Amino acid sequence: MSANAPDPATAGEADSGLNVAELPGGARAAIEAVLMVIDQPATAVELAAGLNLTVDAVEQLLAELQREYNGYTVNAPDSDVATVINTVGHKSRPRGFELRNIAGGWRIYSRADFADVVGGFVLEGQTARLTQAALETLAVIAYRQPVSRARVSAIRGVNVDSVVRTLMQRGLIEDSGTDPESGAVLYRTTSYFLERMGIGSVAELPQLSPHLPGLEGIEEFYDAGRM
Amino acid sequence: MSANAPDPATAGEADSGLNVAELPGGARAAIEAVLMVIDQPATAVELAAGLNLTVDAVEQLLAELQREYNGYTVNAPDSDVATVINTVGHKSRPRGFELRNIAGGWRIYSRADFADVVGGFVLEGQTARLTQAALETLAVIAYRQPVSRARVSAIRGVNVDSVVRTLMQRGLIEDSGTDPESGAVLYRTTSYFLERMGIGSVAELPQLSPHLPGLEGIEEFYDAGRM
Amino acid sequence: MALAGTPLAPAGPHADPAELPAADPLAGSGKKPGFEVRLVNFTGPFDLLLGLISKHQLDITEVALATVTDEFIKYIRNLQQLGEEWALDEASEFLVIAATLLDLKAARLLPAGEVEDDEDVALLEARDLLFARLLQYKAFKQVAGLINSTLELEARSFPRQVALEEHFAALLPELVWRHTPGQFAALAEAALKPKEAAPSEVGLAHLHGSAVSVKEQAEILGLMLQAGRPLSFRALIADAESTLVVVARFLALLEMFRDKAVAFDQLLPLGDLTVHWTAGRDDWSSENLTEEYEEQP
Repeated sequence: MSANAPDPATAGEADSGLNVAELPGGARAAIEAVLMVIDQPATAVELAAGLNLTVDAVEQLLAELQREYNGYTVNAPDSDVATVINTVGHKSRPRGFELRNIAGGWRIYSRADFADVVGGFVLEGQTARLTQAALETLAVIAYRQPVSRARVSAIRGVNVDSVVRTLMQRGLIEDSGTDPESGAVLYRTTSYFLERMGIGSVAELPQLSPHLPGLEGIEEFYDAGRM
Repeated sequence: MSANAPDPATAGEADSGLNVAELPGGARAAIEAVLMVIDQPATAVELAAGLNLTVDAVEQLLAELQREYNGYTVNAPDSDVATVINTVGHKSRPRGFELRNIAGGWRIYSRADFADVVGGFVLEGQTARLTQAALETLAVIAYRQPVSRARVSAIRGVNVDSVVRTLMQRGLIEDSGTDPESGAVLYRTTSYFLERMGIGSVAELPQLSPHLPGLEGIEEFYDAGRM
Repeated sequence: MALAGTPLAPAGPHADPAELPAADPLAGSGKKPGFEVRLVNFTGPFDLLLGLISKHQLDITEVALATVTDEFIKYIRNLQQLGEEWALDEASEFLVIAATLLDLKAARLLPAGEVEDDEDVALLEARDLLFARLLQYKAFKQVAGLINSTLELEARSFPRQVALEEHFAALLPELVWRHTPGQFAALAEAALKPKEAAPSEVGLAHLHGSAVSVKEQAEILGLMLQAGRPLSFRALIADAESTLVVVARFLALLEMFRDKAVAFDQLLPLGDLTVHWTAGRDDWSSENLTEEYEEQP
């Protein structure tokens, strides 16, 4: 999932009636909703455009959310939930996540204090090998790059979303922009992939049999069906 | 990356000194921190093993977080941030995200109220509509799984080959082996289907029309006629 | 969840197939509707039938299928006239249902009588089967509508599935990579090769159906007819457990007729065919049959 900011020029028109302040939780919650699911950091300008708010308002809300997540704002004990474990004054405690501004973009991360716990959780069950599904997907991307997930799915006959995420995480493939027609994200292999393969460029990959179908015949169910 | 529970037998050793309750924000925040990095639903058991907590405690905390995100617990006005927009009583308001138990695990989702806003930022992950033919085929597979294409065809009265292929590529159904008698490939729904439906298991699907007389017998009758 | 209480209304945008231009030959003039048009309009013969039934506001359980038969047939005919290309299997489904409907309609035109012979029973079975299939399809169509609305509702919340933070990604064990470029290419070759279609499930069982011997059937016919009474063909095949047996008995009769073991009597064109035994008791044996039916694979 990649974070693509709505084009400020069109976002205003499309959402002309949108007033996030009227939604439950208001503009704060709207910003949270976006921050929780975007993969790439979003700038205050992008957020403002997407939410139909001024940049100033967004920056103020971001700062407030950041403080709130850090457990700074509230000290009032919370009597409603006093019966539940760990609750006394929990509203004033830091949350397990934090809002960070890195190179101008905002994103939610897990809180650094929990790095050990989270790291252990993440590492469990990880293997040093790629699964067969991941290898095949990587092979398709290597020979058909740049290519969208939808096309790789169509070639492999199965959904490849989670495998593509694994390959990204492993640094073997990367985002190479979007398809001008469908808007789908395109993927290509990385220099780390070349390094692991021991070759200098993808041109050095062994030739495939010329009879293999290219991408022309591949059903583009995703792109075509996308609303 | 998948969220795999640490083996309870070894987790204890590795994190023998770990007491998440002592960290800022306590066990609640630790759970939140883990929820920030998983990309697949995590079960209470996995979380408990990873965090060195009892499953009961984790379940209680998850339920509490869920209520809190929904804006249920707290009603105290928050004077510290009264100068910021939309703040009066905001602590009692729903957050922009929610914690849901789907397909057997817990995961953070953006709140549905903000779908229009969030959709602008999240291009991928937006899913194309299914055609009527695909929906009907999916329905038959969901209720009759594991089931062969021939049976689905028999129920729908049309060939379903290409529709089945599309559903496979979308990750909604998968191959579940072959029928020992006919050798036909059998299909079943995936956990991604459950996620998309927001349910824990296929048992939670709504009942098929209850006034269908002797459906099973009929089905065998005309299936037998086809084979 | 709108479908729950809506009787028979086809879900979603594919509302009433009977209202579609294709049902009216004039509407189709000028441009020929393509394959998609048909698929968009309705998703199969049951869908069409349900649409027609709902158009007449009939109760599916009591529906007089005769009233929708004409429209069903007309619809198919129009599609054909418009040059629709039919996939063979799809067309056959439509035709099977059209034929069943026609049968049922024809039965209604006759004076209502007692259920007497096998044909009446078969007709009743055909009707019940059609109803059952229609009801079943309707049920699935309803839950398909529910699934659709649930999917649409659920698509409004987006899961958090973000890339792993870099410091965690750095903790991942170093990738074990043992593929040479050649092996990797082989992997790509295999992945890119067009997939063999999954084994076809088109029923082939009937091709290996138990072999039916014309000779055996002739023996059975001989025993039935040598009892002395003439029998109708209908009676002679009354106990046939499959069409194959009926065919074999028919062939056997032709053989026996040629051997002058039997004679036929038919009072009216298409009337009952009566078979008499004409040979002497021991003048005929199934051994007389030609060999040509015996070399069955």
